[in-house]
Amino acid sequence: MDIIITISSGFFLLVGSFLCFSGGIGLLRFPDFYTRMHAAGVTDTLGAGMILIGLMIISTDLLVFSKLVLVLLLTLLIGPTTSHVLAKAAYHNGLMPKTLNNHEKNNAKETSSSNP
Amino acid sequence: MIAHLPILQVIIPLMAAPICLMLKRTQLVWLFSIIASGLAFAVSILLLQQVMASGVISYELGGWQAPWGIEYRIDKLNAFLLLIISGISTVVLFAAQTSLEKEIPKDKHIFFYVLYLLSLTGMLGIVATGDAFNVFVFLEISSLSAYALIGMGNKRQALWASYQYLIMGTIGATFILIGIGLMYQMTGTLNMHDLSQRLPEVEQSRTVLAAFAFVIVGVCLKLAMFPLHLWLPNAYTYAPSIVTAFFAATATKVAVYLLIRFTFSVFGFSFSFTHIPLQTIFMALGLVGIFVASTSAIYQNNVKQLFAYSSIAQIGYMIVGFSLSTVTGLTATLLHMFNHALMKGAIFLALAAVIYRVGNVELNNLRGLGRQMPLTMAAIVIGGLSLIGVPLTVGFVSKWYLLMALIEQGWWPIAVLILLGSMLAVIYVWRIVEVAYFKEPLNKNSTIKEAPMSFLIPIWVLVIANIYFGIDTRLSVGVAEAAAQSLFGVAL
Amino acid sequence: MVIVAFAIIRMKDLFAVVMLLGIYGLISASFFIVMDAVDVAFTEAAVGAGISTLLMLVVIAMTGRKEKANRHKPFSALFIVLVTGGLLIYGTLDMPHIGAVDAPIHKHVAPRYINDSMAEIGVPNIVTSVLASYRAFDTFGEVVVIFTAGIGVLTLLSVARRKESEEEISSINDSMHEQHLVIRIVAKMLIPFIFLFALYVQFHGDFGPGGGFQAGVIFAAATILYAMLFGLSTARKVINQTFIQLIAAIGVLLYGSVGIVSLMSGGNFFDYNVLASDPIAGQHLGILLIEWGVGCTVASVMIIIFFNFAGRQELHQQKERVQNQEPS
Amino acid sequence: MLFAATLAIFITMLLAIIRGIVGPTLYDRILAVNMFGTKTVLLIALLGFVMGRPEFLDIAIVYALINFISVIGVLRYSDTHQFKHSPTLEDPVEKED
Amino acid sequence: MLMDLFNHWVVITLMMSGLYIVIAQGNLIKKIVGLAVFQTSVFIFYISMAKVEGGTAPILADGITQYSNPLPHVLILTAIVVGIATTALGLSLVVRIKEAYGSIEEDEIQQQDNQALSESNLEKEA
Repeated sequence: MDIIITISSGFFLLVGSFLCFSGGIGLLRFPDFYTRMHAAGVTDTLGAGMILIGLMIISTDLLVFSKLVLVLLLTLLIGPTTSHVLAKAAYHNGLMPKTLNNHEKNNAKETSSSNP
Repeated sequence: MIAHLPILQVIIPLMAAPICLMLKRTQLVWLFSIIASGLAFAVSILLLQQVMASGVISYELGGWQAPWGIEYRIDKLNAFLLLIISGISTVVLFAAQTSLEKEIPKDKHIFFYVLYLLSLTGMLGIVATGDAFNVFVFLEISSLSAYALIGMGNKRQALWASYQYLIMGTIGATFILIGIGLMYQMTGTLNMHDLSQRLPEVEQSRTVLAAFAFVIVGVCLKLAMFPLHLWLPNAYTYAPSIVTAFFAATATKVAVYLLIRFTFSVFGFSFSFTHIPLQTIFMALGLVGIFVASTSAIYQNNVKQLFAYSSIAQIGYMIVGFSLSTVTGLTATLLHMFNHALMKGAIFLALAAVIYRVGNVELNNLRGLGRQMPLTMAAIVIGGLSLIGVPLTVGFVSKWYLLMALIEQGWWPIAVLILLGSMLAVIYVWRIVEVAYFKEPLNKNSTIKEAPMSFLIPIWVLVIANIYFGIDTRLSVGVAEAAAQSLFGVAL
Repeated sequence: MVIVAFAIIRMKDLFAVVMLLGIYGLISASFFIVMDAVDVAFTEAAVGAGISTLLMLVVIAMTGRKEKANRHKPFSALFIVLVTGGLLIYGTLDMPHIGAVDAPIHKHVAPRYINDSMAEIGVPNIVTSVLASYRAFDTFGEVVVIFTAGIGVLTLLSVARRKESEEEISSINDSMHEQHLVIRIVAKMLIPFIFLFALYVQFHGDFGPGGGFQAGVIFAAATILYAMLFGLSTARKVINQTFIQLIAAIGVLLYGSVGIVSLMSGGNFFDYNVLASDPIAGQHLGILLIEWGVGCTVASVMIIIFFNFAGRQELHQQKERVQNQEPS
Repeated sequence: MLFAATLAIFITMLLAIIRGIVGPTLYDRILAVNMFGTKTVLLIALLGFVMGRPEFLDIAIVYALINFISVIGVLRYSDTHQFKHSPTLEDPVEKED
Repeated sequence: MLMDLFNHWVVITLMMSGLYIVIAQGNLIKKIVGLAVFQTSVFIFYISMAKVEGGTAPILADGITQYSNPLPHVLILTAIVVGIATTALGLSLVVRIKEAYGSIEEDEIQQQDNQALSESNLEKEA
C-alpha cells in the first residue's frame, strides 16, 4: 500500500517541481513583461498546487494534513489575485505590451536603417 | 518592600510613562512625572544607604538563580550613579513646564513627558542591571527616546542632528551587541558576575579580544569620546533646552559607567590594562579631546554649542582619570561624574531660562543681560567658575583629585597639560561674562525681565549644591573612594 | 544572500532597493528555518519582509525614487569597513565550529533550559518559556522599546486631522471601489481569516512557533491591508487614534502589573510561581497574560506607526494635488 | 524525492533573484518578489517534511499572507504620481532591446 | 575545518556591506536600508552560533533528545523588535527632514546648514 503512496507523491512532486522550474526559466527568457507575467502566474499556482498535493499524500497526522489544505487554499486564492492586480497596475500605468506591430515597426526601423 | 528596592527603582518611572499617556491634561501629567521622578530619587537614596551599610545587593528577577534568570546587582558604583541620574532628572523636571511652552507645540507636551520618563527608565535600567543583554535592551530604550526627544526641537537642524545621532547610536549599540554575542559564545553566560568568573579561563583566545574591542568601541561611540564625538554638539544645541539639560548631565555619565563596568568588573582589571595598551590610548585620546574640544568651544557663537563642546572636554578629563587605572585615578573620574552633572545641569538650566526670556542664545543677544537677568547670569558664572575649577566649587575638588592621581603616578607633565586645559576653559567662560556684564544691551528699551520662579528654584538648588559639595566633600568623595576601592579590591 | 547585499549597494533606484530588502528579509527568514530557529523565522518574515518593506514604500512614495550621484568618499568608508571586517575575522579564528556539540554555550546555561523547563514551567516551546519566564524582564524591556518607538513616531509625524465631512469619505470610498474592485472582494474574504489566524498564533505560542510579537504583527498587517484597500479615513473610523494609544498603554501596564502582582504576593518581580496555587498553573497563567500584553502593545504600535505614515503621505498627496491645480 | 523537489525550488528562487536584480521595469521586480515569495512558501513546506518537524506549516501560511500584503502594498503605493511617468520613462528602454 | 567557519565569514561580509552602505552612501533612506542589512547579519551570526549538529528546533517533542540552544533565539527576538523600532523612527525622521529641507541627500542638507550658518554670521558682522 505505501509503495503506491510514495510513487504517487513522487509523481506529483516531480511534476510540480518541473512546472516551477519551467516558470523560473520562463521568467528569465521571455522578452516582454506581460509574457513573463504569464509564465510566472500560471506555473505559480499550478506548480505549487501539485507539490502541495504531493506533500498531502505523504503527510502523517490530520493536523499536518489540514494545515496543508489551508496552505493550498491560500495559494490558490492569492496567486491569481496578485497576478491580476499586478497586470492591471502595469497596464494602468502605461506599460504597453510588446505586440506584433511593435515588432514590425522595430524590424521596419532596423531594415530601413540597415539598407539605405 | 525594602527587599524589592532595586527593581522598584526602574519600575516606578517605567509604569508612570504609560499612565501619563492616559491622563489628558498636561498639568496633571507634569505633576505625575515629578512625583514618579521624586520617588525614584528617594529609592536611590535608600539604596545608597543600604549598599553603604551592607555591601552588594543582588536581586533575582522571576525567582531564578543568577546565570539562568536576570539579576540586578547593586554595588557602590551603580548606587552612586542611580543617585546622580534620578536627582538631576527630578530637579530638571521642575523647570520643564514653563520652558516647554515656548519650544514645543501644545499637543505634544504629553508625549514629551512620556518620552522623558522612558529615557529616565532606560538610563536607570542600564545602571542597575547585572545582565549583559539587559544593558543592550535598556540602552535602546534610552537612546530611542533620546532620538525622539531631540527630534522635537523647533528648528529644522534638530531633525538632522537627531538623524545623525540615530545612525551613530545604532551603530554603537550594534557593536555592543556583537561584543556581547562574542562574549556569550566563549563563556555561555550573559550574567556579568558569572562572566567575570568564566572569562579568565578563555582570556587567551582571540574571540575574547575581539569582543573586548567591539564593546569598547561601541561604548566610546555612546560616550562621545574624542574621535567619535561628532553627533554630540549638534544634538545638544538644537534639542529642546530641557532635554539638553537632562542629557548633558546624565547620558554621557551612563556611558562612562558602562566603560568602567565592562573594563573593571566584566573583563577584570588585569586583562583590560595589561593585555592591550589601553592606558596609553585612552590617555592620549582624553588629552587630545580636552584640547580640541576646548579650542572649538572658544570659537562658537551659540552658547549652547559652546557648552556642548565643553562637555566633550570634561569627558576627556574623565577618560584621563580612568586611563590612570589607579584607585585615586578612578575616584577622580567618579567624582568628576558627580560634579560635572551638577555643573552642566545648572548651566544648561540657566540657558533654558535665557532662551525662555530672550528666545535664542546667540552670543551677541546676551549683551547686558547681567543687569536684566542678574540671578540667571550669576548661576551661569558660578557654573563656569566651577568648570574651570576655582576653589570652593565642585570643579576644584575633582580637578584636585585628578592632579593628585597624576602626581602620585609621577606624570607631572600631564598634570601641567590638565592645568592648561582648564586655562582654555577660562577663555570661553570669560567670553560670556564679558558679553553679559560689560557690553550695553543692543536696544536700550529692551524689557527682558528676570526668569520666572519655576526656573530660578531648580537652578539655584543646583548652584547651591555646586558650592556645598565643593566644601563638604564627605558624601561625594566618600562614596567615590569606596566605589573605586571595591572595584579594585574584588571584581564585583 | 551576499549577491542581494552587493546588489543593494550598487542599485541606484530606491524602489529596487526596497524590493531587494524584501527579498533579503525573506532569504534570512528561510535561513533561520534551516538553522532550526522557528520563532525567529516567524518574526523575521512578518517584520523584516512585511512591515519594514511597507513602511519604506510609503516613505519612498513621499520622497521620490531616484538617488543622487554617489559621493566622493567611498575610500575612507572602505577603510573603516575593512578594519572592522579584519577585526571580526581575527575574532572568528578561535570560535567553536558551527554546530559543534561541545561549544561552551551548550554546556553552561542552556542545558538547564532544555532539560527541566518542562518540569518547572510545563510549556513545550522552550523559546516561549525562556522568553516569558526565565528572562521575562528582557521581554518587558522589549515591549517598552516598541512602546517608545510608537510614541516617538507619534510625536514626529502626528498631524492634526481636520474633520472630513461624511460625503467626502464616501466619495473617496467610491473612487477606491471601482479602482480596486477585484482586490476588495478577495480582501473581504481574507481579512477575517487573517484576524483569526493572528489569534491562533497568539494562544498557540506555548506549543508551536508563535507568541505575542508574531500575533501582534499579523493583526496589524490585516488592519494595514484593510486601510490600504478601503481608504485610510474609513480605517480611521474603525480604529481611531486615541483608542489605539490607549491599548498600547494598557498592554505595557498589563505586562508590568503581572510583575507587580507577583511582587505583592511575596515573590520577586516576575516570579509566577506565586500567582496561582501550584507553581505550574501559576507559570501558565503568567505566560498567558504576558503574551496577551505583548500582543496588544505590538499590534497597536504597528497600527499607530502605519496610520501616521499613511496619514502624512495623504497630506503630501493633497498638497501636490493643490499645487497641480494652481499652476495649470 | 523531497530533496529533488527542494533543489528545484531553490534553483527557481535563484532565477527569480536574477530577474529581480536585472529586471528593467519596476513591475518586473515586483513580479520577481511575488514569485520569490510563493516559492519560499513551498520551500518551507518541503523543509518541514524533510526535517520531520511539521510545525513549519504555520510559517508557510504567514509567508503567503505577508507576501500577499506586501505585493498589494507595493502596488497601492506605486501608482502615486512619481511613478506615473517613470515606467514610461523606462519604456523606451523596453522598446530598444 | 574551513567549511565550518565559512558560515561566519559569510556573515562578516554581509555585516561589512551593511556598514559600507551606511557610511558611504549619501541618500538617507539608503543609510537606513544599510542599517537594516547590518542588523540582520548580526542576527544570522547569533543564530548560526545556536545550531547544534543534528539538533532540531527547540520545541519539546517526545522521542527527540538533541535540541539546538534556545537562548540566542530569545535574544534575537528582542533584537529584531529593536531593529524595527529604530527603522520606524529613522523613517519618520527622514519624512520630516524631507519636508524641512526639501531633499534627502546628505550633502545637500549639509550645504543648506552651512549656508544658514554663514548667513547668520554675515548679518552678525553687519
